[in-house]
Amino acid sequence: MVMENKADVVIVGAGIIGCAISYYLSKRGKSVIVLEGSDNIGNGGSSRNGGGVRQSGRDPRELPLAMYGIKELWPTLSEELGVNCEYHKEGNLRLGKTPEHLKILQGLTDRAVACGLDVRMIDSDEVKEINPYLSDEVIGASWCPTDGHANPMVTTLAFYKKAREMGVRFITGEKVERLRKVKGRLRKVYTKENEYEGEFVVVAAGYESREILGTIGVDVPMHKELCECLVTEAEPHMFNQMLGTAEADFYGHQADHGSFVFGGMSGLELNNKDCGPVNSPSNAAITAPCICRGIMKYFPALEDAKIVRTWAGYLDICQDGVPVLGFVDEVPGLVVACAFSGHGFGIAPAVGEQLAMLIDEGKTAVDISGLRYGRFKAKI
Amino acid sequence: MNTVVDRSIDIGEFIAQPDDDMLICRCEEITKGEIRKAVHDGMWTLTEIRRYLRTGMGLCQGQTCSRLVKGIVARELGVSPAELEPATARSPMRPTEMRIFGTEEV
Amino acid sequence: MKRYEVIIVGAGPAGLSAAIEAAKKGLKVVVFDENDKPGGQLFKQIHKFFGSKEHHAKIRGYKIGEELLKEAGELGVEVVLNATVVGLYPDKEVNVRINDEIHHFKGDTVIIATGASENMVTFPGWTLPGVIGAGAAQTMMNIHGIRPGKKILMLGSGNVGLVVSFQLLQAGCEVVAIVDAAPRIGGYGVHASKVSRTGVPFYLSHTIKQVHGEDCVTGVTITEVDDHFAPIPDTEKFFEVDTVCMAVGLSPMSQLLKMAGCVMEDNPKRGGQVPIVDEYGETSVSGIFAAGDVSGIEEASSAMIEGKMAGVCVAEYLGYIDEEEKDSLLKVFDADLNSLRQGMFAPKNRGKLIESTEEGIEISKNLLKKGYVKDDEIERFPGVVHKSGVHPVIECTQNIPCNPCQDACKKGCISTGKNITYLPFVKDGSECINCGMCVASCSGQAIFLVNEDCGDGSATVTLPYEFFPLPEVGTVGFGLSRKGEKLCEAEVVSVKSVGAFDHTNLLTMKVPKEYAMKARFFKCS
Amino acid sequence: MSRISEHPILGKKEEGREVEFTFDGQKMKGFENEPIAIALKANGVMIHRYTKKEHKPRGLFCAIGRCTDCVMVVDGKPNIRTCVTPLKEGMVVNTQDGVKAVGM
Repeated sequence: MVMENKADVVIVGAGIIGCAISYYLSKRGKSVIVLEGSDNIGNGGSSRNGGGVRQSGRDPRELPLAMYGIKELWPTLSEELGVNCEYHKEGNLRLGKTPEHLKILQGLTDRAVACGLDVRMIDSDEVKEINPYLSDEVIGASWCPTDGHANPMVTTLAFYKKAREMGVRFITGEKVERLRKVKGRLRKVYTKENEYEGEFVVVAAGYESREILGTIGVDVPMHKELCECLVTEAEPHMFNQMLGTAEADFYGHQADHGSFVFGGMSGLELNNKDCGPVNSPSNAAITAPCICRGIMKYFPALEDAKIVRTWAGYLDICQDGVPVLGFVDEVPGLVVACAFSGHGFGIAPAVGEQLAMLIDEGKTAVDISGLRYGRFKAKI
Repeated sequence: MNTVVDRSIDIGEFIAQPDDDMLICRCEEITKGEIRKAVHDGMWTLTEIRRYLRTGMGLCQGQTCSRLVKGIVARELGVSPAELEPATARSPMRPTEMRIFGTEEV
Repeated sequence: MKRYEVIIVGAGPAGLSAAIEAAKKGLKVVVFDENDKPGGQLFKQIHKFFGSKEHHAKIRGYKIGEELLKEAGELGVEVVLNATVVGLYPDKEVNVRINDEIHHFKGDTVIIATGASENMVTFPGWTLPGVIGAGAAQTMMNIHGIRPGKKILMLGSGNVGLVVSFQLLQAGCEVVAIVDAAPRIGGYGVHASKVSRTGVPFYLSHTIKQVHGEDCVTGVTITEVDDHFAPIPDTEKFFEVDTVCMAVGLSPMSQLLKMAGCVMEDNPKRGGQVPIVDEYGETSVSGIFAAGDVSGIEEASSAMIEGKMAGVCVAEYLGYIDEEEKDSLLKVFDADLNSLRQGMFAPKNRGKLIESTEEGIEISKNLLKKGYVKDDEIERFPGVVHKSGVHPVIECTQNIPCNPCQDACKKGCISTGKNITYLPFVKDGSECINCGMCVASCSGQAIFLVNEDCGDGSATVTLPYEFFPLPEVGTVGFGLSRKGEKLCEAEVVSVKSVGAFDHTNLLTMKVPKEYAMKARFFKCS
Repeated sequence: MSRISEHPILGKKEEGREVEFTFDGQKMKGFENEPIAIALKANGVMIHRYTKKEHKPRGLFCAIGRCTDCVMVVDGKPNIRTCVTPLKEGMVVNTQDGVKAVGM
């Protein structure tokens, strides 16, 4: 049987963004084909990140999406998708140990407050009250009580599972090589063996979006950076907050399973040797030990927690640190959702829902105009 | 491997089997039935199964169960186990205390 | 960062052999092993190895381990124990946990010789305390000196299952049965026979239906299976046991190679996930080699040769020897490896039903199904002859690459012919002096010295005996058949234990002469 | 007694110093530097832990530090592989329940 390779929307990339868009489109009655270059759903950043569902520390341009998602979508997501995404909305602590740290945190806090976010600076006593396991050296933190975390691997696969049940056609191992306009509109997507056609084509392929978009003359200024995570054995339950530090030594949380998931970098990433393919980069030998030292500075109680696994993933870092989302005026039919710069997971449901709306209705409920493709200009 | 797989191909309904309650992943206590069900939920690769269910993500990192899980998934999909790519090997190869992992002699 | 010319991971037979060969050529070698003792699984192998002299035949595994360690030490190989390699990173960077630190090393070359891990099968109750791997049983009794249990059922009739069953008996445990879902015994017939003659029953085409117990194992029910491994109703058998031991195969422990980005394949013939290597073990990543079980499950004997090959290749890779020297060395190792890979258990014959020997003699079906050759079948094999006076009876009925028996006899009575796998026979006109060296040197414990007629209505049978307590001369007990059934009264008339026998005691029993060709074990009454 | 006093091939084993340790509050004896699991086995202990989800008993399985089924709480630290951790004088060994010591 030859399947019709046509749908209302063809999505390139089955990460959490592609899966979420496909689910919300399908809810709106659209037919969708999702093409994934690797063999696994959610193989890039979607399954390699630290699971933060944060608003604090966000750029004002993407903050509305983050706030919208946490208010409207995350609380009922597990129920909606029929899979426990392990979502916890129990706050984010960004920790500081020096006056310089507090200065950084104060700056972040001031900007967020200006955007209407409930975030404030707290002193060491209050930090200890929220999380008694932290080092006595912590002198303060920024505290956003409505932030939280979820399980990124499960959430990605939950979107996939639900979308698949609703009839979205997912094809893995189908690497997109070229996009093509037909009669004034981007319609066609070519892989090595096959071609696909849609009224809209969404490119949500992480860093690889750049090469794919290049085939239609669109360039998103981004680079890739290797970030690494580690996970410990299950430990007795300690806390439910998401954690970070002023100096970004590490970030992470304790999962429902009991294990701690922490991410971080060595500081050498920008010029580090290429660690291999986008879908299975190897760890750098020095990074996980560095993350461990970062954690122990704040969490001496975890020094005996045993690490069972480490992994690496590429961030698709945009020139200005926020994603590129939405229509590209010069190429009708094209929708871009990439360059999430390492904070795409938390906003993924909102991005999925809003881009589905954009495709269906031509407009969004949340203002994403600051994230449009055409924003990049020379400095002078 | 990168072979084109259409995830909407019909692999049949999930039919309960008498040994579905057999424990397969000893560390994370995942049963055969849960693994079979996950395949019908669309998890067709060992990597997806592992991320969805946590099989092989416990203390032993799949030393004991990876071969068993592979067999179950292959049977459910009607393919040979050799066709299924095993999940990636991750360091550290043995559980290692954070205190030790963070103490380096370069 | 500290750099070595070659870093070897795993101090088992392959790793140590590689280290020795590389060090001989002048390389600076380090071997890391996560265990507190080197030798890998060799120190658990207390049986005598098969093969020929070059393969350390008739030497017990743990002694081979001692020899390898001594040689490596003399050559200046640095063996670092309690050193867990936690990762193999780009640029051949090896992270090793030593004591409470992670050490970073680089290797110009890396040889991965991490061996294998045990496979498991599932059945209700398989997670109960008391269900253990065969490797665990070996570790407990042969390394730590403790019995895994009192009454044990063994699942798996491959060489591991058979050898470990025998070791359990030696440790003083009771083995209630050896069970395998396959229709035929997977390991060497001689290994099966030495277990069988002590009275352990074999249940082929059987599987475990359930292991019983609340807190730990109290019993096990097995059931017969049909050709499709489906249980046959009403064939259940119950055994009261405290331990169930699983010996259902091994898988290469190749995770480090996968992490290093070596191209891997799933190859059932090699036992699972293995690196794709050239004929001398180099992987797709230049300078990373694999040797031993990690690149395909075989025997310790072949692992040692593969290790030597990798050692020589590394020496050439780093310019210590030229290509010509490498090729001439590899040619010798190739020949050794080939001679090991002969016979009916060769890798190429895995899974095949072989019905007759290379000499054209029909294989004993009972041996494959029940673990022993029947009285009426044994006569057709060339080692079984009848003569007056004491003479060897060689109950070796399958073609395996092994020939210590022919070297053992100073009188030249025994020969395997031109091929190492041929069945040994007793030469015409040869004169047995009853020295017993053939009995003690047979790794399969398949040689007996028999005097079929002592002139007083009795016969004597001398058999290898590796159990405690050792019966004393004058002890009266029973002669057991090849199946382990009581045949007749028997009296111990001689017990010989000399250094050259290497712990294989020679027990001679006197039996009524009609049992001369039937009684093959002695049991105290 | 499950210790093999004399083995037909390996002879008599050289044991370390006899040391005392406690298992779930009970005093026991073993040999210094042998794996904790072996000392427990010699004392007849089969159950090392109860699992987190199903609360099922587990014990020694692979005996070489791979399967991690034999983990216990040793000197207050959970998930210690008792089959490869050497016994020391005065060690406090507890049956593990999920990720904690039983009764904690």
